[in-house]
Amino acid sequence: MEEVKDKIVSIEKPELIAPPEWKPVIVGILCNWCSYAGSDLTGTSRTQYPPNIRIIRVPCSSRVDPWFIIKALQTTADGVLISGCHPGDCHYISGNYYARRRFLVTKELLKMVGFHEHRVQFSWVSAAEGAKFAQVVKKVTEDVVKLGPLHLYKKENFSK
Amino acid sequence: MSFSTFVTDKDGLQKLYEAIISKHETYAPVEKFGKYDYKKVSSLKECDPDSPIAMTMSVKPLFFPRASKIMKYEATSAGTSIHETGQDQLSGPRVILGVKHCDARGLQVLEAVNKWDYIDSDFLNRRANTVIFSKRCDKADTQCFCTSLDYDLENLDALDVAVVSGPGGKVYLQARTEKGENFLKENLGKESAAGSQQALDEMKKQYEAFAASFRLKMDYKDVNEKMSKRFDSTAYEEATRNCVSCNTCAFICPTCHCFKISDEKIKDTGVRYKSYDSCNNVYFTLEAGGHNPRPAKYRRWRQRSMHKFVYYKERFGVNLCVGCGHCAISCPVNISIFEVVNHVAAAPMEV
Amino acid sequence: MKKVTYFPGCSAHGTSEEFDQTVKMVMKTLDVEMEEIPDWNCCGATSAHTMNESLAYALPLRNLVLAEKLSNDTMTVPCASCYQRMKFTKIHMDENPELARKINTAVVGEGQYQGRVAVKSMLQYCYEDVGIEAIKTKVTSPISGMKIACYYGCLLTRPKAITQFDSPEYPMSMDRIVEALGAKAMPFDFKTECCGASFSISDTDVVLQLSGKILEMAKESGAHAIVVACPLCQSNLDMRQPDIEKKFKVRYDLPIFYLTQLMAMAFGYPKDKMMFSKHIVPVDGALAHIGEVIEEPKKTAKGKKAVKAESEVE
Amino acid sequence: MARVGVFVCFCGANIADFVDVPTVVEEAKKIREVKFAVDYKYMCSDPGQQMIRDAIVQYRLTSIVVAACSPRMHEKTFRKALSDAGMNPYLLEVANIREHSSWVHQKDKKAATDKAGDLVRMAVAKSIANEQLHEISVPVTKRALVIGGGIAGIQAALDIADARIPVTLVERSPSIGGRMAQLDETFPTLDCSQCILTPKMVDVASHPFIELIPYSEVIELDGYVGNYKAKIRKKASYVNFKSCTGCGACWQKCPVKVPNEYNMGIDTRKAIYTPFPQAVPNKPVIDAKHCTMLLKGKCGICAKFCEKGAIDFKMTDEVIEREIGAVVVATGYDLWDATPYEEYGVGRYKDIINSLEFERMVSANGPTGGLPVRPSDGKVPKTVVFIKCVGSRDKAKGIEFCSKICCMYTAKHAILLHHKVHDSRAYIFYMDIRAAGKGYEEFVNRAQVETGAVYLRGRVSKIYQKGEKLMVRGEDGQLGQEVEVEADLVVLATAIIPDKENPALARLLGISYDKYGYLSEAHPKLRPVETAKAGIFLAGCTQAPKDIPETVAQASACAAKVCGLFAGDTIKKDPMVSTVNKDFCSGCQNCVKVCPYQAIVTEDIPLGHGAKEMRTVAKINEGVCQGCGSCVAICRSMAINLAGFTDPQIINEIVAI
Amino acid sequence: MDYSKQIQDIAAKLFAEGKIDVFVGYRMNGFDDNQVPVVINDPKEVPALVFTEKSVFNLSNYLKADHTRNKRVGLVVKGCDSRSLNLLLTESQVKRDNLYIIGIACEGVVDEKGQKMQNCIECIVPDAVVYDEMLGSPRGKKDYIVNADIAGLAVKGLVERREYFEEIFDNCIRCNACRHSCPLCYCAKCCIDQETATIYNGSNTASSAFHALMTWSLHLAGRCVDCRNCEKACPSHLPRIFCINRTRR
Repeated sequence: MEEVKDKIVSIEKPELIAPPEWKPVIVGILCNWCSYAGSDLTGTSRTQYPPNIRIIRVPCSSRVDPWFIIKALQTTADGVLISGCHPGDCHYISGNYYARRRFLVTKELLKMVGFHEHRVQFSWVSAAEGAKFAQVVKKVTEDVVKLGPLHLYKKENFSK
Repeated sequence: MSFSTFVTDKDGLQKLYEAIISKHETYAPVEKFGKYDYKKVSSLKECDPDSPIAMTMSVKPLFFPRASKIMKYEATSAGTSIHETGQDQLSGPRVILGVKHCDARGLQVLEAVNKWDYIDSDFLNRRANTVIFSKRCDKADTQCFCTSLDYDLENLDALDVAVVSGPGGKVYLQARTEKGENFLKENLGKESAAGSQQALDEMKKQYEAFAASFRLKMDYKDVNEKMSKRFDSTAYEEATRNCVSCNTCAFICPTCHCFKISDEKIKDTGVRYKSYDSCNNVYFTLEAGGHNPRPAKYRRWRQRSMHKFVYYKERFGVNLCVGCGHCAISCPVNISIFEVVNHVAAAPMEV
Repeated sequence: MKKVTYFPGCSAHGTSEEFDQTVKMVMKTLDVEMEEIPDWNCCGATSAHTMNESLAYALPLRNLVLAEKLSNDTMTVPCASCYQRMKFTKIHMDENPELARKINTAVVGEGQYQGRVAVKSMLQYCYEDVGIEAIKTKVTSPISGMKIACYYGCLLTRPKAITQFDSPEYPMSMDRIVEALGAKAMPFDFKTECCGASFSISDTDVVLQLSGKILEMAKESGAHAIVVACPLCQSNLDMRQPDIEKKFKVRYDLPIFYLTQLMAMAFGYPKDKMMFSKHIVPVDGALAHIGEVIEEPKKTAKGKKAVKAESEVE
Repeated sequence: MARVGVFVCFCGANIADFVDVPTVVEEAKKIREVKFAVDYKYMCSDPGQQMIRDAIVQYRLTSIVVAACSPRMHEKTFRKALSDAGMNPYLLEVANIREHSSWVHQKDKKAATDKAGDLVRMAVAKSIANEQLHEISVPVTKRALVIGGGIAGIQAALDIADARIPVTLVERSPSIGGRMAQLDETFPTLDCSQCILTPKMVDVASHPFIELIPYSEVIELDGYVGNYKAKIRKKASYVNFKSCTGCGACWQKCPVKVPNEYNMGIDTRKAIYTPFPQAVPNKPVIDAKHCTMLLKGKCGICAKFCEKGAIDFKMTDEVIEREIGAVVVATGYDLWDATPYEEYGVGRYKDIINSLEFERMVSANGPTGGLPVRPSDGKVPKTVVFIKCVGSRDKAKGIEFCSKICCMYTAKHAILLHHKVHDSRAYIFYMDIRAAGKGYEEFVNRAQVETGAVYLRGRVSKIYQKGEKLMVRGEDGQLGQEVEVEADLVVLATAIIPDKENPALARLLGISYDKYGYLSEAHPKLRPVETAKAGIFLAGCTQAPKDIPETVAQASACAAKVCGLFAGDTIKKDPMVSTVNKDFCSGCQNCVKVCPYQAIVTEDIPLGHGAKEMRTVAKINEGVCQGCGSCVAICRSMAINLAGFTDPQIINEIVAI
Repeated sequence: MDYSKQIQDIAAKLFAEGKIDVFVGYRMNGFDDNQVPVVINDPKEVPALVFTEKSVFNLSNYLKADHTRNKRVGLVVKGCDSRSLNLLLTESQVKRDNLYIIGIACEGVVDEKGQKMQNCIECIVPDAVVYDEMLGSPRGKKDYIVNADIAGLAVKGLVERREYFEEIFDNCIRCNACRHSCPLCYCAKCCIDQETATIYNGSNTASSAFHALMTWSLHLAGRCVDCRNCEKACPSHLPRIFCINRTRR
């Protein structure tokens, strides 16, 4: 039996250079009514964006538990994008306001413990903003590529 | 069989330590946030083998890690394949400096359960390949009661080399096992050999002074006997009412060995872990159907106390508690298992 | 004692010298110390802003940077054109630090622009920083009896996004100051109408038409004089008045005062200090009205607003 | 163990051109739980659906993943396929490999294929945690509440009531009728507004299924679709409607004069008044803000003259409660205040009026007896300038949107002016003429030809007074010239804005509104009548500017929706709602605070099995819950889960990437 | 600051009047001058009660335990303790009617070495905010001081902060003592112990510690009252308070 010596191998380690084959994985959690619809519109209008994002649909950005962000960063993601309706446009009246407050705290905390603020990004994309969604994804992807892979200990343990 | 005793002074000991560290894979207490934990060291400067007992964590994780991988597996439609885990980094030959006597006794006690129905070869290997340097304390801490238990602390053979301070800055190194004997011979010059009666006398004197410094003393046999008859005593409830069930006692105990198994899976790959559990946890041995055998705090305390002082003794002939007092020191509300068992023993018999 | 940075601009040292002089007199009475920017330069109002954007920013920026070297928080500019250029530059520099950095390289020798100093026109400074009440207390010889049309011109309140002062269409700040001096500010619809100053040289006919309209409406309102706070307005309305009268065969006889001239008069300065001699249209006719009692016009027939106002018991 | 079937769609070439579909299928087959994976040209087609149905039976599948277009597109289709095969429809997951992969990564087939594989894997992982869900049915109270008694509210109430469903109609003012009752004639047919409206008003009053509560406001709405409870505050009218005969002696004698709202303040009414002669109910009310008796305790003349003794100064506000199943909101519109148009001198010149004031003037029962006059001197105007788009289509000063009806009513005004003052001339400044509607273009042509109205395409830049006249200076865009019109009267077609109480009402009802205050429909195209809150519908100008026919159509649509909702005894509802695991709930009640629908209440349950001691836990009313998941994320104990989007489902997705 | 006598009197009176079933206070630990919490349900034990500047532990933690739930409890609270008690009240965990609260106008407590605790130096509301009876003279509200350590950490670079926290996560043994000693962690079953939702369901790894501590921080964001029960309980002496205070809103 191997002792688990999974020191937290760098949350952000600039000295670790990404291997050439590395491609970032970005988890996108989108609200069903605005941002998911917006991302559909991006597709319908054939606006191209980097293929690194994996989209998860939730009913409302307020459904997003900060847990998801932490889990994503710990398991599969190099970056997380959360997107909901514009403030005031929430399908569920006030959900995105709660979400916004919660994300501010989450972001603050992640920044405190040493994550680069570009790892987790939030945006407001409406159902009509297909082009904006593509821009947002592009920006997030570029930011994460600049930061390099997120070597959170967990992945080390699971690598084959 | 008797082993040799060597004499040196403080500088000599430092030099010996340095030599060991440079030659062998060495672990020693390293301070972090005011608490000492055993870590691999590369120089004497980073560690303190004389760390205060109250501030030092148990050495147990070097033999029974807080978490270890049992196996890795991959589950696909082709079936489930099991992969070996990585090399056990704790199984190689190594030396541990600054172990406390009680702590070392803990390892010895644990050997019994690890050799029992399932033979935990990892634990045994790690022990077999380790040379333990243990300094006998000069003074007991407020919560220590190691001398009151069922083992001979003076001549403890759970450790390989005992370091005992003598008068005038003398330091005696006494081998207690063959492994220790060989190790000392390899690493010490002949000039320091000293098997004289004077040395033994001075060591005896040091022990007596040490034994006299204890605040906590008890009659082990009496307590053990009385406890086994007071299973239903309400004294448990009284003594542990202010416990906050925080688990700390079990996690820092040198002899607690309950563990839980957990799986963590990402994509197709999973890892099975073995990690510490604590009987003070509400969910300890919670059954899948929802039944909790020990929902009340005092029942978990009873389990803990009985296991430490009665059950283990019954099954393996040794007392599980080694009297190190770590639990009482770390307890946020200073509950001492010493007080609990004595309180129970002193309680009237249930009719 | 307030202190304020003063950017006179070229006209104050030329055509509108009387403006400059009266501003200084008025400010002294109002307990404001004026500190002229040392080594100020052209604001670029004439043609720079239509020819070269960078230059249009750089010229005022140098003045702004120089102004920041003085300790005052506010810079006041009498000339409306200068004011417009300064404020325009300031707003754009503050909104776009990147641009500010770029433009600043042109005047790097003078220092770094910080955006510390507020830019205000003389009118704005009197209205906002000094205040109507303070002006009222200084009035010793009110100019009551005069009916005055206040003409703001195009640059003092427009565009709103730049000037951030008063209403762009129907401003009232100057009217209120004039009333504070004791005169009657007449309702005047052409307060911010174009006077055609930009065509002053190239197409005088346009000026005559536009300025003529302003004069006509001022006369219509019953005013004895027009008051302005801009050298260009003054020169256009004053200097072109005889031409306009000749062209449209009318007689307006409306002297064009600077606001500060009237203020100085009300503050008790002697008439000969006002440099009225520089005016084309004689001022005496208008000034003769001082002291007259103005009768309130009788109420017109009951309009709907009157009915709307209050409930009443029969 | 889960047995998942994966169905990958080519979507013709839409997916297959940019994603290597067979590879995706092969990848899916590697997943442990996947027992069957296949591709097909069009999964949504009948044969495609048949494949799913067959595979469910043949491979004993426990959940289905369809990799195709967006779930927003065909989720319903595939769910139906599942239920046809006897499987719970909510065991379906859709991997969106078209909008999210093939269409957006057209330049990199490998990356798109990889991504599609990941999306399928995520969907499979999620589907493993899917649970069988069942539609929720909620009982219905068959009574509708209509808020607002204008033409929209009247029409909706009548249509619903005609279906033998009881309606409660709440109107803020003393009489129903609304804005339409203020109009003289209506475009494009010029039939008299009163003549077509009043019969409907009378119908409302006499309809056995309509309960009319005038002079009242909705102050509270609790509950959820089918089960609302409304509180209505009936303002004290100080007149006992039962004994009042509507004779009018009271208001004739009342000495207090108050600006008349019905006539836009052009003339006065009394402190006790009926808004207009045809009011329904035709009973006077006392305006407590102006009545001297109520203010100072002196007067009481009306009471002296009332033969029936119907005046009761001690009357107080009354709160009426009604249990209802659906709500129609029809609060109508207001006119934008044009004061920001300083260059027009709005507020300075009395002879600048707005269209509704003009409408009242030309109305036969109006304050001037149907003749337009100048408010300043009472003279009949000969030259009238109409300015359209004042505040509308003006981002800088007013509102960005087009108010829609101004083009038509201004044309109507030109015609009416011509009818009333034959020697008059109308000048109309316009930006565009938007006359889309049956007979509308013809109507505008008629105004131009018949009345000689001068249509000037351009904005007015300034209005100033010259003598008695108002000089309107504008641009004639067609000539490219500046024009000045010497006008006697200027009429501004100011923008139409929603009732200023709309935001407050929206908050009270729990529905959303836009930045202008218009109440928001659920979908601008496909659900223009519903709101995001089930069971609340919108009619008329409360949703957007509309003319009368459109308002009536929408009102009738509301009625159809309400009748549809009430067709059965229960309402079916999406099962994606939150549920509380009471064992884990610690009763902190944070969820109660965040729920936007007040769907969470608390209940007391025994501390343990058979224990007498109680503890408080949250309880979700699944009828109210709309499934946003706010409560799930706020719950620290993780005691709440949202069906269809549970934590295990989402975590599974994250981990499967 | 010694209110031992008063507290003994009050407790005795409450027991005598039958107003409480349980009293939660402090007693001497019996061997040195430090104190431990004591839960009394027998009036005879009342004379053991003490209160001095050594009364460190936040007693509102005991209100979430079984033997005080639905019982009438008398307890002693300092400023910080009362704030957490207040939160328990607003989050409906205890019923105000069941409590008899002795509030202390706290002058700050000292640690085992006799040094004033850092949180006491930075405390802005030293007086109990909810009480039935107040001991000592209220000291009023003080100005907010940013925690010196947090302020120090905040100005550090990303990498330094990351290294600092890596140490914390690596040294955490995941005993969850912090959670159990926190008065605001009262959940019936902590989310990180729930099998359904977590992939870190019990392994004592650093990643699991990261996960647990981050979650803990998020759940206490804006709620932490800075009583430092967690720090007192931590066997590894980890300064995890940083996590929390930083996200306080």
